[in-house]
Amino acid sequence: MAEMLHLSVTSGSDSSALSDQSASSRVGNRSLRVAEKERRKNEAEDPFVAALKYFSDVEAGTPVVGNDDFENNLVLVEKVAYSRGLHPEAISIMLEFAMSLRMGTTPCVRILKCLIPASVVPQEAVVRAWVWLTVGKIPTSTQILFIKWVLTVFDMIDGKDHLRAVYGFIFSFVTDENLSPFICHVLYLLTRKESVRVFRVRKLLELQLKLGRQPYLLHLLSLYKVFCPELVTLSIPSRLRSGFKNHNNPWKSALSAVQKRNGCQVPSSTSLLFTNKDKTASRKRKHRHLELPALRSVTIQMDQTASSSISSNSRMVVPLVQVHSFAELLENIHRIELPAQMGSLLGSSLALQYLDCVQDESALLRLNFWLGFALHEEFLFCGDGASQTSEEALLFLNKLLSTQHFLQEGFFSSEAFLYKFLNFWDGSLFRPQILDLLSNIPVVPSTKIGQLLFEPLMQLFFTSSLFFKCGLMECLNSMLLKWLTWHSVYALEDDLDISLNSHTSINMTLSGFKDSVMKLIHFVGRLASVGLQLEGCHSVLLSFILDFYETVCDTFLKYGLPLVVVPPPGVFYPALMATDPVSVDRLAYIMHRYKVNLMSAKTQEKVTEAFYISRQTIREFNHYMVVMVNCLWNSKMFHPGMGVQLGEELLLRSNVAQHWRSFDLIHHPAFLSYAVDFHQRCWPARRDMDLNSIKLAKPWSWYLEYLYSQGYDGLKQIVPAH
Amino acid sequence: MKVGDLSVYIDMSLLKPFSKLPALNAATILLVEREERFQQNLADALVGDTTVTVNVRLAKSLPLPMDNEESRPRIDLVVFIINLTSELSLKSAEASLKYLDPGYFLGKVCFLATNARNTSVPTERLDAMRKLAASLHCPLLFAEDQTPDGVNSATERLLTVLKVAAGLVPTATALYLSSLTRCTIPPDIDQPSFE
Amino acid sequence: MDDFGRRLLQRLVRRTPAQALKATLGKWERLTVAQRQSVDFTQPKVAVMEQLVAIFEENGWTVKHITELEMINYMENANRGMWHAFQMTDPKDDANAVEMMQFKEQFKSHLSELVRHVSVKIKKHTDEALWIRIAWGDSYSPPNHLKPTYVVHHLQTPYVFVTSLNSKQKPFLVQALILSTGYQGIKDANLSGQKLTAIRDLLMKQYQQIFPSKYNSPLTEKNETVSNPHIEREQSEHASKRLQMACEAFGDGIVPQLQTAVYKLETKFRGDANTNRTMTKREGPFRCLVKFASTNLLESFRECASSGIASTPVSPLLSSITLKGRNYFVVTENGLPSSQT
Amino acid sequence: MEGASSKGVLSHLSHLEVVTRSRKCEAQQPGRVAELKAKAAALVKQRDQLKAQIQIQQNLQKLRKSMNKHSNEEEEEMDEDSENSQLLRLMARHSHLRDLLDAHHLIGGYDVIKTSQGKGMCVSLATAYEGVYLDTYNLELDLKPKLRIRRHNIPPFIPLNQLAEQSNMEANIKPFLHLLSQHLNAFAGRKQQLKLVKENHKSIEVMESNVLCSILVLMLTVPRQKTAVLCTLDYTDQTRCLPTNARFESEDKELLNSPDWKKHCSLLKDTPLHKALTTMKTIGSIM
Repeated sequence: MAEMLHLSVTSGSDSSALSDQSASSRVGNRSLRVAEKERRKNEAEDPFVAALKYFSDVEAGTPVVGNDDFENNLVLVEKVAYSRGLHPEAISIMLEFAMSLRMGTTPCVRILKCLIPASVVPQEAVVRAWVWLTVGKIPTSTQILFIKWVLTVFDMIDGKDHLRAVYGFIFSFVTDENLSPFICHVLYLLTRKESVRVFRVRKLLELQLKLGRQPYLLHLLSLYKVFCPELVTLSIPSRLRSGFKNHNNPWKSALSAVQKRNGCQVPSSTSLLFTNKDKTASRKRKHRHLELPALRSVTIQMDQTASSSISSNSRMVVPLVQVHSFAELLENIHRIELPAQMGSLLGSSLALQYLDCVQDESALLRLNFWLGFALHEEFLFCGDGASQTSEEALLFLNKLLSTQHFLQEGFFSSEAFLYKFLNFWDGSLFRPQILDLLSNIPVVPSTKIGQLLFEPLMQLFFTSSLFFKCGLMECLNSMLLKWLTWHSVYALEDDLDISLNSHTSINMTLSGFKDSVMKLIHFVGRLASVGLQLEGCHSVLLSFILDFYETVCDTFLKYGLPLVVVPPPGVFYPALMATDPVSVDRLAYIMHRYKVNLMSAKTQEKVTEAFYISRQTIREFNHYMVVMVNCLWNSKMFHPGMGVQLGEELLLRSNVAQHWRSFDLIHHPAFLSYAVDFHQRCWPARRDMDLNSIKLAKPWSWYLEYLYSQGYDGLKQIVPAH
Repeated sequence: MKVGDLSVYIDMSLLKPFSKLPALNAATILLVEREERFQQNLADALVGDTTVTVNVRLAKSLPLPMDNEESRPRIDLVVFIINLTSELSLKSAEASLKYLDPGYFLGKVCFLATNARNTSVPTERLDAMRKLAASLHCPLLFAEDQTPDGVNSATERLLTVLKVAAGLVPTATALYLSSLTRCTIPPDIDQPSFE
Repeated sequence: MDDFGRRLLQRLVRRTPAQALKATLGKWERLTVAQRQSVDFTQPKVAVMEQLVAIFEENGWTVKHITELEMINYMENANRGMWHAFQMTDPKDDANAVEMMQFKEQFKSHLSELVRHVSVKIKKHTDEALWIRIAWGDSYSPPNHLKPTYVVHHLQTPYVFVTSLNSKQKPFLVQALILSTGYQGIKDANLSGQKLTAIRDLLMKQYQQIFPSKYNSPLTEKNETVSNPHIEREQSEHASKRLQMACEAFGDGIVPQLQTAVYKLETKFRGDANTNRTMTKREGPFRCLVKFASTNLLESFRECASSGIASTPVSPLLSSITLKGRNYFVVTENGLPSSQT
Repeated sequence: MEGASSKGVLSHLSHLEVVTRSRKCEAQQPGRVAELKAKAAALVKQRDQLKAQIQIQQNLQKLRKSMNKHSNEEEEEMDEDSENSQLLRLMARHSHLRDLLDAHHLIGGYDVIKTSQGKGMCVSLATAYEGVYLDTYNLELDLKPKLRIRRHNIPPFIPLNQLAEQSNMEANIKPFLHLLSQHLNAFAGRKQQLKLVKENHKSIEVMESNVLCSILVLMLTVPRQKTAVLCTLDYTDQTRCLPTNARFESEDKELLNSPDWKKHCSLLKDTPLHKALTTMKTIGSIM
């Protein structure tokens, strides 16, 4: 509850920040400065200040044991820290005091534990602390505690540049077996392209030889590999365990409490103090472990101000847009560091647009790295089912979706993720999102489509509820739509070779594409017929299936794909015999569209050898038409040569009078009510109802007119010309 | 710590699918789970179905004790619940399998795996699980036992299979359905998802 | 009050939570009601400390009184430090007739004979337990009140529970105990834990044990989880049998809260030769240490056994924790824990 | 933007699914009611059965009285509704036997059952004082290879191993059990007495006692002159719940030398403590 409330608050603040970045930022800064001054003023006579003073200039070697004013001061500081959090100076003073071991190692831990930042952590202090780490004789456990602290407050450090300046220095700790897991984590967060060097890679590889394939090393290496694939040659395993745990235990509760409090008090101070890179860094880390509440306030801002993340760099970009060409913007994108930046790209349409038009392999690679990693961490290797229902996961998926809809294509990392995930899916977890993601996947080569998609989907489809079945139908329909649309967009005139994905270099021949589409259609046909059978021709399912065939029947005319596939009997007959008139009508419409497509295909065939429709297809189609017309108009149901054959004596035994009529437009269960209604309107005087009298020439045509007037145009389309 | 269920059965009788007559508009499902955790929730959810009367029998492993042989109705579907985070869970299921009449493997057995997405699940165990299911031509369902939604969907999927297996769906038979849903060993898609 | 007194008091105040401290002062008769109310426990420890010091000084109380306070405090929340159990053996005939007064003076006299500087305080707790606080000194230094030894003993029982006793002082204590309780020997009971109550209950059989009986025990009813007529548990009797066994082995209801059980194996390594040849080749016992740790060990064992995660009947190695009342075992070649009980 | 729309459809489908599910749950409610009704019915049935049983029991009492009386009157009592009386007579016999069994327990028979397929046995010893059943103690014994105590819940201040030795248990268990139950009963008795004293005699302060209840020091006060008398009882023989020795201490010696206080001394030795104290109270020598 509290979190939700808090979320709303921050989002509010963000929207304000969003509305007009430049102005609000200035205001924010000013207000912040004012607030800061305020705090100073009323802290002038504050004993807390005195306490800080004590710690800043207590001389080295003062005994701790039985030292009461030390005790008192520390208690004071702790009290403040746990209630309000410490402001930057306080942090630097205490950190300095602790790490310099001025009063020995005893108070060190206790102080580190109470270093709860109110707003930010001055990076200078952190850098100094790192230096102290080498100077003093700090016990390993305490060293680790310090690094954990750095990791916890990483997103609150007001800048990373100086830290990056001492990257090499920090890297030097990696050889310490006790520290290296944590050091690797820090490095992971600090690494940028230029910090990847041959000797570092070599060092890490050495370590790996020494310590074995430790996940934290692998993670760092995989990151290095993304930056400089040429330097890192080892292969990273696909099932990479989550390398870095979150180490915020000592501070977790206190930090979140303080952030809650401050979050509502001075939102500007938090929201604006986080520069672009911090946010994204936090987002990235967040998606390694969503359960990290301490940083939520930070990260949630991230989520809402998805576009403010870009806005803050659009602040410097936008003027350029007016003046210069995309080249400038390109630079800016590159100035934004990767991959920490990638998270925010997801949310920001601008960045995506650039990304889209920039054919920048590496940028996409990095985005995909980040994405694939996040997806994996969240949905394939979650610890003890913690994050299953987490809001963040949902937010994240939706964001990803909107991004993909924006780009109108899926990321291949998400595609790869889906292929894995389908094999573990229970069919309900994040169903809308997953199905939607699935509908975005680019065309799958017909050789792999079976195993990657169809097999897992089959199992899910046939074991799951009606709603899942409908959902999957919808998903496959929109998948087909996208494939076709994409084909119609990217297909070149001489349809020999078409690049499958605007960014990836996988190529696919037209025939290959056709195969894939055909396979998909056949697969759906199978699902549809058996699904209808299992669900007793449920009309909702049927309507979703007909949706699909409405797409299929127009492949040639609408999308210029020379392909016609008619529905299987398992779909046709249930639709024909459906109890609701709409389905029958839609079937009629679909058959009509088939007809039109085939006709035009024929003519095409005459002109150019565009493609050759198998006689088989045409035969099937004609057969369906015959059946339909005979059954609905000519009331020749069960006649020899029709689809549905029944033994004569059986029909007799059923003693249905004039059984051949029982499915014409008058007696068809779907239309019977209309027939009755028509009858009453036509002959209001008549007591005894004789529906057959409608069959007479005149009333028949009236009846048909009546039906069409009810909106059944599909029927109108295929009414035989009398 | 020595582990393994030592409860010894004297009678090693097979469980037979057709040794008894079915009850009217009723289906019986047998949930076999070593931990006996998830099965209880599932059972509660399963009996909640109003369209048919569902009888649930819970067991830790097979064979079932002889003494409630006559009280036991005909079992239409045997579900092995396997917690993938524990090797033991899989092993005990494997051990239990041999107390089933071959008739059951014509679509009346199904595996339900939990915690598949957990970090602590080794790839080998997953593969072993799939191989087992595939070799027996049984469907392998995955379930999210942690969340209520997960339990619900697992329940509904089991009901879908159960109704067919109990012959309550006129247009389908257990064997037919299993031919559509049986587990297949997927190719190891080993392109590292981030690279 | 001298500086040492301050330190003693300070330590006492610092290491006890405010509420416990309040309770303790309540138990302590010396404080007047007014004084008790005057102390404000909401303020930080340091301030509380100051107030107490003031009170102590105005009444001219000294270390003696502080130790008194400390003792009460310890008796109230005894689950601190590491408690070790000792068992006295072969009692004389009058062992059962020993009563408190004589024990008190005997113990004091014996101990002061053995050690020059020692201060002993004996109090009787509500549950008939004798609490003994010993501050050890030696022939040169005065008793050190900063690290006293606490001994808890129920008269007429062979068991003694001791905390923070170092090996140098052990022989003295042991001798004094033997002499004043009318036993002839004493040995380590191989039972230790942070909770005094736990090890006491375990040895004094003050927890609910389950025994096989011809009437079906309440356990079986407890085990019943029939939620719905349509849900049937096959093997339910197996489950109840498991529960029965588990409870017979580890007790029912709230069991003594042990934290650890340690097994020191000194056995021959068994295992097929080809896999780890190095292990099988080596002669001499194969030493290793198995340690179970939990916040409530017996409960978790019971849970394991009853839920079938662990095998039933429970392995003697585990059941002998309650059976023999110990949590440290040396397992020798014959497989079973070497029993000195 | 058909992407959005399709998402709409999908999430709507899930929503629908949730709705239907909840509907099912509602449908269950009446089922629940029926369940409760059934339960109520069952309970009523049970109550009636119990009533019937009470009825039968009363008949039995009558019957058994008559059985103990001469048979001849019984005949004429019984000849009406004979098939019923047949049953009743059997039941009477049965309950009679059960009473015998209980009696057997009281006179020192033990509840013994075999454990672990006859390799061990479990004895349970019930303690009682003045007809009030107190705690029950259990012993689990191994029969093979030799008779030894495996497990028990007897408090440590009962010298179990000593008793086992001195009554050499391995040879014959009966005397051991007898001795043990004596100890236990005595202990239970003493404890009970102490409890009663604490409950009924608020004016008397228990100065000292111990877990074994083998030593007891009481503070008595003489009514008028309010002199305190310290009464020490020790129960050296732990198979008895009466003190082997009782003595008084007080500052005015002549009071203690007075005859009725001498009497009190002997009184305490051979009557249960709480009773003795009541009598002393009634006499008026203590308050």
